[in-house]
Amino acid sequence: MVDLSVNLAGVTLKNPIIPASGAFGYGREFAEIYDLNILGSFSWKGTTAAPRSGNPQPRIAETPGGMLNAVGLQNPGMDAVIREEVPGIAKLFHGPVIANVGGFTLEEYAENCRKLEDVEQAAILEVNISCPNVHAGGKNFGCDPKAAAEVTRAVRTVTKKPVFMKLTPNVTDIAEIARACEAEGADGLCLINTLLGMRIDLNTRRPILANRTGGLSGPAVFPVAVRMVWDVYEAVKIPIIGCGGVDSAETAAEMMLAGAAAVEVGAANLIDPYACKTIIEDLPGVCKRLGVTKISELTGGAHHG
Amino acid sequence: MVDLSVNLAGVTLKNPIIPASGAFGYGREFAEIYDLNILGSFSWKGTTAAPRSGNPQPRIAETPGGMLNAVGLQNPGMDAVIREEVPGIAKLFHGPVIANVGGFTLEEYAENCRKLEDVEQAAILEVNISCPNVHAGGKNFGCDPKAAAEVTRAVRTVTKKPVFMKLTPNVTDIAEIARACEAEGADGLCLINTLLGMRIDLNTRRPILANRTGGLSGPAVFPVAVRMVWDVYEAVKIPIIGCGGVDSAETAAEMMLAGAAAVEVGAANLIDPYACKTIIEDLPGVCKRLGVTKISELTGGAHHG
Amino acid sequence: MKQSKFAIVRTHKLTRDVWELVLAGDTSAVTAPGQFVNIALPGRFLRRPISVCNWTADELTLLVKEAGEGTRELVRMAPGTELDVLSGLGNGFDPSKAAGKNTVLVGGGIGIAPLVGLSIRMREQGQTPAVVLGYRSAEESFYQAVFAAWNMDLRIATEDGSIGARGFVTDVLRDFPEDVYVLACGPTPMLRAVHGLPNVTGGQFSFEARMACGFGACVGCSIPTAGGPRRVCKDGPVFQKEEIVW
Amino acid sequence: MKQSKFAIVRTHKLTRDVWELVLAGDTSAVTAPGQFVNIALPGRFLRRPISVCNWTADELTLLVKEAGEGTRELVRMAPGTELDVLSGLGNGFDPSKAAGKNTVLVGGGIGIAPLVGLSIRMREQGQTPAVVLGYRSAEESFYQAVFAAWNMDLRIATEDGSIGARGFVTDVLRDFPEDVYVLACGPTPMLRAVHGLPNVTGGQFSFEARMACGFGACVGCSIPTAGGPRRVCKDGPVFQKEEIVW
Ligand SMILES: Cc1cc2nc3c(=O)[nH]c(=O)nc-3n(C[C@H](O)[C@H](O)[C@H](O)COP(=O)(O)OP(=O)(O)OC[C@H]3O[C@@H](n4cnc5c(N)ncnc54)[C@H](O)[C@@H]3O)c2cc1C
Ligand SMILES: Cc1cc2nc3c(=O)[nH]c(=O)nc-3n(C[C@H](O)[C@H](O)[C@H](O)COP(=O)(O)OP(=O)(O)OC[C@H]3O[C@@H](n4cnc5c(N)ncnc54)[C@H](O)[C@@H]3O)c2cc1C
Ligand SMILES: Cc1cc2nc3c(=O)[nH]c(=O)nc-3n(C[C@H](O)[C@H](O)[C@H](O)COP(=O)(O)O)c2cc1C
Ligand SMILES: Cc1cc2nc3c(=O)[nH]c(=O)nc-3n(C[C@H](O)[C@H](O)[C@H](O)COP(=O)(O)O)c2cc1C
Ligand code: FES
Ligand code: FES
Repeated sequence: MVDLSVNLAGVTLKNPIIPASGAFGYGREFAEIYDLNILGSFSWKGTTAAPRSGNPQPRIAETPGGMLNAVGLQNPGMDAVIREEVPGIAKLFHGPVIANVGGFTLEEYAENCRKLEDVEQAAILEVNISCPNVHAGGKNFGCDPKAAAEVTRAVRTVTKKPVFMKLTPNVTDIAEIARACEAEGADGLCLINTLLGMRIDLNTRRPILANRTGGLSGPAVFPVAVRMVWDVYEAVKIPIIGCGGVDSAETAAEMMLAGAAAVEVGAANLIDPYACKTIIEDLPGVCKRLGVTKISELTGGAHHG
Repeated sequence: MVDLSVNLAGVTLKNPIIPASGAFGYGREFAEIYDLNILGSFSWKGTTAAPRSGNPQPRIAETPGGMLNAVGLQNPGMDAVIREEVPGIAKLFHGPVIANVGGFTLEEYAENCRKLEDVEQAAILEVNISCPNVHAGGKNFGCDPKAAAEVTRAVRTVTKKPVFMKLTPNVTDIAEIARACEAEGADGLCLINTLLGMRIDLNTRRPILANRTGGLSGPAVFPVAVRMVWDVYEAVKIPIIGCGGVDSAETAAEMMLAGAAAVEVGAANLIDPYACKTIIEDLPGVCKRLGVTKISELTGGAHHG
Repeated sequence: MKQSKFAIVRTHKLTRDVWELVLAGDTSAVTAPGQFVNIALPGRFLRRPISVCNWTADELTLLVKEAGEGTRELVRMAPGTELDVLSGLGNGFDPSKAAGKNTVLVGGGIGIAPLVGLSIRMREQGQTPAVVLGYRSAEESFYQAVFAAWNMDLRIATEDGSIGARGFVTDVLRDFPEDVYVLACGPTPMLRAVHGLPNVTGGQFSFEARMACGFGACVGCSIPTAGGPRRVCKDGPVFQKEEIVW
Repeated sequence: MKQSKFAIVRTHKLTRDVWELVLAGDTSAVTAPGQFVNIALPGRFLRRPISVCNWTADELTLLVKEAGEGTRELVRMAPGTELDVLSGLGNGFDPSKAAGKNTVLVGGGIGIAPLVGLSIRMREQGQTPAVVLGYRSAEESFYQAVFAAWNMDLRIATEDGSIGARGFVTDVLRDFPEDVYVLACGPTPMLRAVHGLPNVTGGQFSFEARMACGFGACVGCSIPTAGGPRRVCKDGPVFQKEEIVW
């Protein structure tokens, strides 16, 4: 028997596999096809204070080995999520949920996290700082260690729940951002969010996405994610949720060897709705092949030896 | 008849297709299978002052839709290249060659470019600033606008040849680096170099590459390259050579619509030795489909309209 | 929704770029005309959404237009090839809402596909809607004979007038009396023009959008509606006339 | 080097994880034993380098060990499947250099493959080298009978002693007289051990490296040699004893 359980800043997950934010809605669509309780956790769709209808169409483009999305943080807003989605989630999933939180000002991040303080299911707050700071000319919070630190501080002071900062890969030095978040009391980190990309339609000669650029995810980004998880693992002591291009138990194990304590799976769910189920079923076999009886032993395994 | 010719800072290429540095050696291997004179130009292997034997094995890893390389700038050194490779190139290729130049200090960049001043074939100097600056703790020149500007200035003052700075994508804001190079008199830019990535071998539990990290290239990076070419096209007036994941006439055209005046093709040559030949043969058809009689009309076409 | 394997039974070229594909597999998830399937293609990351043209207990008929690399490969696959398919996606048309109304099925180009299964089901339920089909030209037309065999009020519009009326489906629809209820599928400009016709007072409109999942998880396909953003893949692809905002 | 299509004629499982593949196609670019081909696999970015085990004017025989996903798929491909192959890569062994010498072919595991074509050519040229083959165990051994049929001085070593001598090829090679000239292919530790044997005074050693192009363009496969960095794919895979540095 392989022990698949992992620990994220005090929160125990029965296994390290977590559907990533934006690829799993609030869980309902997947609950129609499998029992969500097989999952370690799931990260719900990035939720902002106000409801957002997101970007105009088209919002999706295909790329070699991946996809671009420019959903634009469409979500019903934090109050509606707490009122309408959380009770449903409670029925479908009995484990700890990761509440992904977006924001465009420090106040909004703090306010969103405060509202989640009494939401029992939300075991971990995952703070997505790949959002434009409306008070800094739209500069992305996650692209500047100072701004990342400020968001961390803002949410840290309003919640007792573990705070995981979700980092953007579109930076020169992700380890620097990671350290800035750790220094302000982040309990953990999640990386990577999507890489900025673009496709152009030869027929219309215009960018395919109405928003022009979108976020690249899927297997194409996997080696970038592994490298960044490796770099951040060397830079901080807090646990890392590795994310980006994972689509199999093997790639999940690779992400853990790079330093991830748990693994989020995004785009893979969209093209194979059973992706997380399959990965979880395959994990014990991969652990056996690697000769570990506790999967948590894999975390950071590639750094020593 | 479609006019495939393009102009790069005064240098006319018969077509926009250029094998990228590091994927074409000094031309010899490809000359065995096709006449190099079909090419617009080719960019030779990054050449440093001293000969370099590069990184230990393994240096290559596969990724979804791409590959990692950690060749480590293996090359025979500038003197040997000028002495032993340039005469051979002169026999094989009668068009303008792009001389890719590496360096680890400002002095080395300048010295390398000075040596090329009298090498007639070297029509364009392509200055690869994705190299660690040994005088700045190994920080990459291309990751800092100041350092990028300094390299540009150092080479600008020693050569009358057009200087194209080759930018790394591993930065928060590539447009800022591009502007810094333009301000110091760069005649053009080439982007993108490889994205930093890593793969881990499940069997050994260690990074596959002896160098741990390597440069990601191939179709996987194409949307990132298109986005960066787009951003830089909006930021500067000098011509851009677009590079990254191009593997067909269609993707070459897409790169031009994003803003590229010409297109480099790297990894595609390695898995299909005839890649550039096929692309060049397919370009007229793509131009016809897009309704252009001069391919240069495509450059930046996606920005207007 | 069901994920299962379908095998290509046969492919048949209908026009320069439109093909008929028959797939064998478990169609139990298909419950309404106007639903679609999402097909994985080797070497392509995203699936390709294709409307169900018609279905039986063990076969799907699809009409596929070569629109790019993916569909070009799909229509050329050899019989016997197995495809990974998500079936039973989307809401589909609800013909019961058309009962007792002056109903016209309106299809433009490849958007004609779901009207086939829809016609068959409506006729089984004793409804005999009129049908207006729009093509670019006679050469590009397909499945006319299929509709013609059903003895419905069938009208054709072609842009060049090579068969039927010259013009668009809207030019034909204008001739219908007041209070037309449409069940429409076709390119967005067609849907919009039909939606705006004064004599079209109600109906259902099937939309397209670039999709990632096709089953409601990513909100990549959301469009604004009177009731807020709705997913084309899960809340649609068929929307009621009243819901639609342009 | 030639890029062309080869069709799988047949595949045959030899051991738990080693298969024999016969491919039909234009082998004109193959000029020496020890050369390799580089095979494109659908859905994988890089080609897979595989030694030519043997070849005729229109067929290639390969021995492929399942080492990962790519080779696992390759050996399971149906006869008739067409593969995009770069053939005639690398320098190969030069048996003329072994003429008149006390020659031993040394193969370890899947490294035995190129010794097949090499043996055939050497015998055609009147050379009768000894052969030492190393396997993990009898169960994992293959192609023994092929070599045995040639009436050469054939010796086997297995790690568990289940056939031949217990131990490694070096344990067998030690028993040969002075001044052995080897033609060796196998895992790097084996090559290194053979290279270091006191009675091995000359020879040719075939190396492996992770490759991108396989035809000399990327220097991804370079290893240090006495003459500076050399490409395994183009300057090798076979290197002379004198060139090799560890
Ligand atoms: C609900 C629905 C039903 C459809 N029914 C049919 C049908 O019955 N017959 C038919 O021929 N086509 C249908 N389409 C359109 C069909 O999905 C596209 O033509 C097809 O995906 C194009 O793929 P490609 O690889 O050939 O083109 P590419 O342009 O290479 O595709 C690249 C990407 O863009 C997407 N894409 C491109 N065009 C469209 C489009 N028009 N709509 C949605 N996604 C697109 C592709 O799915 C893919 O992800 C339908 C689309 C939707 C959303
Ligand atoms: C010159 C040469 C000749 C070879 N001859 C044979 C032969 O005759 N029979 C045989 O079974 N194998 C041979 N190999 C090894 C064979 O190339 C690898 O086992 C194979 O590429 C593994 O691919 P995979 O997809 O199964 O494994 P994966 O590990 O999934 O492959 C991932 C990547 O690593 C590369 N890779 C992995 N292992 C090796 C390796 N040992 N050597 C080189 N690249 C590797 C792959 O090519 C691919 O790019 C040879 C290698 C070389 C360099
Ligand atoms: C359609 C889509 C929507 C996403 N929305 C969010 C989001 O709301 N908040 C967030 O933090 N990340 C979001 N992401 C990013 C993913 O959570 C994940 O970080 C990224 O996709 C990389 O993982 P993958 O390669 O497994 O998809 C989204 C990704 C996709 C594909
Ligand atoms: C094996 C290899 C070696 C490379 N060496 C160099 C180099 O010496 N100098 C340089 O500027 N870029 C080098 N590059 C980067 C390419 O020139 C190109 O910028 C990058 O690979 C992206 O293009 P692609 O996706 O078409 O390969 C190398 C790339 C590869 C794959
Ligand atoms: S395509 Fe994902 S929600 Fe519609
Ligand atoms: S693999 Fe490219 S030079 Fe050897």
